[in-house]
Amino acid sequence: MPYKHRIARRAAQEIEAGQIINLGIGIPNLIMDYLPPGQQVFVHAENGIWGMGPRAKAGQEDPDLIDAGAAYTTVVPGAAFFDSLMSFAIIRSGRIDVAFLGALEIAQNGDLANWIIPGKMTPGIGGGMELAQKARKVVVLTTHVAKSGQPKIVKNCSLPLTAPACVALIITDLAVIEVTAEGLWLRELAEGVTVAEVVAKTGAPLQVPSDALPRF
Amino acid sequence: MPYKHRIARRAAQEIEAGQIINLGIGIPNLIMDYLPPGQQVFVHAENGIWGMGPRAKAGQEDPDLIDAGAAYTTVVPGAAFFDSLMSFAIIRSGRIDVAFLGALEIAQNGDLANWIIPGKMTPGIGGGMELAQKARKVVVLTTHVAKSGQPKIVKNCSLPLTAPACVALIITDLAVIEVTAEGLWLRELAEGVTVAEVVAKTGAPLQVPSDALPRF
Amino acid sequence: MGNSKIFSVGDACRSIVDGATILVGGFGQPGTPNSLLRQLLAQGTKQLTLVKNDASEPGLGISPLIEAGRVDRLIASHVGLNPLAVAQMNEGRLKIDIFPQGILAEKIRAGGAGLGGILTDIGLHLGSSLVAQLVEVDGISYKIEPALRGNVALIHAERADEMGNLVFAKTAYNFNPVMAMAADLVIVETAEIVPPGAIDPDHVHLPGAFVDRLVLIEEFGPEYGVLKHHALQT
Amino acid sequence: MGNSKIFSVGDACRSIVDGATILVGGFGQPGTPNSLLRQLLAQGTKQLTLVKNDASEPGLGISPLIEAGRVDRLIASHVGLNPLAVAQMNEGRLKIDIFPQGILAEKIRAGGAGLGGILTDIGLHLGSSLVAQLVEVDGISYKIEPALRGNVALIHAERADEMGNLVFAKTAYNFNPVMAMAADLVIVETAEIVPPGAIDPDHVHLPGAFVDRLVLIEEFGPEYGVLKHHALQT
Repeated sequence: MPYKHRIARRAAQEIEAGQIINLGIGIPNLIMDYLPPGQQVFVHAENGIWGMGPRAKAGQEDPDLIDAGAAYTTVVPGAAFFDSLMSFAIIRSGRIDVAFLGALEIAQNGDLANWIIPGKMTPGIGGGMELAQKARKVVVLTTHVAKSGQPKIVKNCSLPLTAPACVALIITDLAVIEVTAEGLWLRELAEGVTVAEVVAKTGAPLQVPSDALPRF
Repeated sequence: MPYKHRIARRAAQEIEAGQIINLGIGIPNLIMDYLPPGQQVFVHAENGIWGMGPRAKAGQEDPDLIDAGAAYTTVVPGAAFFDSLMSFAIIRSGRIDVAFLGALEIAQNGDLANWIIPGKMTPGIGGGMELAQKARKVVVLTTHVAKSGQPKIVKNCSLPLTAPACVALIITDLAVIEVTAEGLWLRELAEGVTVAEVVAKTGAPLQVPSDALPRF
Repeated sequence: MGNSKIFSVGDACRSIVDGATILVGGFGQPGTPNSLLRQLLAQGTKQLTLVKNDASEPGLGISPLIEAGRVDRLIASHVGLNPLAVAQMNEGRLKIDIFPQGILAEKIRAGGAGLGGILTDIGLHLGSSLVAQLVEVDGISYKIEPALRGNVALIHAERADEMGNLVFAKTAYNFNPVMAMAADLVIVETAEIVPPGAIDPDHVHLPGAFVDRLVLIEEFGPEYGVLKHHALQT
Repeated sequence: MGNSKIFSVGDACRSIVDGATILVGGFGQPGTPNSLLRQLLAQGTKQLTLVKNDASEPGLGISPLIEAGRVDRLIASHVGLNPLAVAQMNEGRLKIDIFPQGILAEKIRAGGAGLGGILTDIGLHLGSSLVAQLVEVDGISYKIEPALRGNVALIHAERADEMGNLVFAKTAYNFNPVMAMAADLVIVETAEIVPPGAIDPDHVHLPGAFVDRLVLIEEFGPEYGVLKHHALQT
């Protein structure tokens, strides 16, 4: 299974029946394929959907129906459309139970940086800052290290923050790491990965339980 | 013709085709009976109507369709319903062309007091403060004097203001008076009323043109 | 359905505690959640702060709660149609805070939209008499009106689907959506609960994201009908 | 009809002057007023400040105006899908101001709702880097985000009636209503103009009170259709 799908499949386990979730662009969007069938989950999209369904099949696209990443999508029965004001009122008032976001850097205290590399990448903020700051739980889905090989999980972020101390859980191609008041805890390992590899590729102190770790 | 209807009939002449108007409770509401037929006027009601029609006939009331004064009403073809937020966004953003309001006191500079008599009458503000402050033109419809016999048009209001310097025109049972940068000008007289009577019952300097005044 | 939102009126309202701040939909009678308010009266909840556009009329809407002495404070824009509320205020038994109608709606919306408040020039001439903080932006003075939220919102909708998506009817729309946006627990009474998909997603007035509990109205008393004293007399 | 709101695209847009601030609906392509933007390009209007959620994609939406050098400033929340806009920014030819998406919407709504601005805690950790004024309410710090208005709004609606009441389709809803609320002149392109009464008053998304001019879309170019690069490949 490609690592992106492994991450998405594991991330789907963080969702409880009846919750409202928001999926960022990229790996988070793949979670749609792993939502537990028959369990009611409400997917919110910033561009004005509550009750988003899977991506539209080829030939069945509706030009007026896209997700927040501009891909053609669908809705489930009982969906609602609304304007951008209502969409972000849902976000900022704390009605999103879990937001799944990407990351450039995550600090050991849960600080998240994912919106700008000054002088290099300036895509804009979009809805990420409000999601990171106001969702009840923020789960970051990312590769464990950057393309340069540098750890993405660090003691302190060097980039401007999206939101401070917002991340609760980090799911990478190598591990599941929980952000706690006592620092980072290794909770699970991807198939074929060792504790030593995760520790080596993590740029902040990582606490490891003495028990055997579950695999995902 | 009862004086209230005379005032309302005269007030209707202040409305131009295509305008959006708002009618306060009482005499202003009677304007509905004098809207020029065939001329498109959009009546806004604070409780969420754009395109209000005449009051509902007996036996044809809809429990979900009232005006801002709680009377059962109707809508014209092309009406829209909306919530209180949208209703007041229309008002405060200046989209009401003419608001017709009642008054307790009007000062010579256009100050309006109509929402409270401290220690005596406290009905609340309702939508009046926003209408008075934000409508493009405010026309006051009122009896010329209070029940006590005291003039309602005064040099300075003694009551807390609804909005300062907001009134453009005053239509009473006796006269039509314009509020200008140079003070109050008598513009029209009700049938059977003399200039002397209007001047006597007005508590602020009233300028009278030398030409014969129209009757209404 | 995983977690059903459909409750009996008793189960829906039981968790409302004494001292709660309750946001109530309605402008006059249309959109007023009469059945939920009746339940609140029956279960004896007291020391309430109510937030509603108006004080209702004697015997209707929130007035029975006021008449029974269950309301300590009312935040509203207009109370002129309820002399009983005004009398309690004059006797010092009921505290009433009055805001301009649209500003009241905006304060609540700010709470419901996760904002700290709004800046407005409405009523600026009254100075600090409404306990407002002033601020200057680009040389213009504004009042700061802080956001307002409630523990509970009581809402009346024409129709709901099982997801909690709501549709309001005509002028029964009014304060209902904004009240629902700004409360921790949102309880909706409605005339009809339909299956998911029965409401066109483009016709939803308030998405179910804001709705926690749905109650089917069991008894449409006269307070839901035409009130003769507001009708033209033949 | 006393004053018809129906205009040709040329007559509707002719009064837009150089240097205007223009609020543009749309999130990606859905809801983007392509025909009105094409007219703006054709008539040569320049030195524009555009306010739109995103910078569109090359060749689409507002991008042709940017590519032609007609835009001095763009206020948006996201420009990542338009490398041409980013390149102009890096070359110093286009000034881009970025706000969090929902805060951008709220700034515009404040302008459209006659408010001076809003208080928000979003991005508070960035301090004054977004040139914001700070204020404390009940011991909590907020940024003041001043209201934003435009001279003109360009809107795309699915359907309009002759009164200007608008209905939006699915995710083409997005920023359209808020942009229409906050401009002095509101021009709407739509696929269909129906007689008064043909739209149920309970289904209107934006009341005609905010709409000045209606333009019937004459030519539905490929930019209104399915964009292959955003579709799943079979």
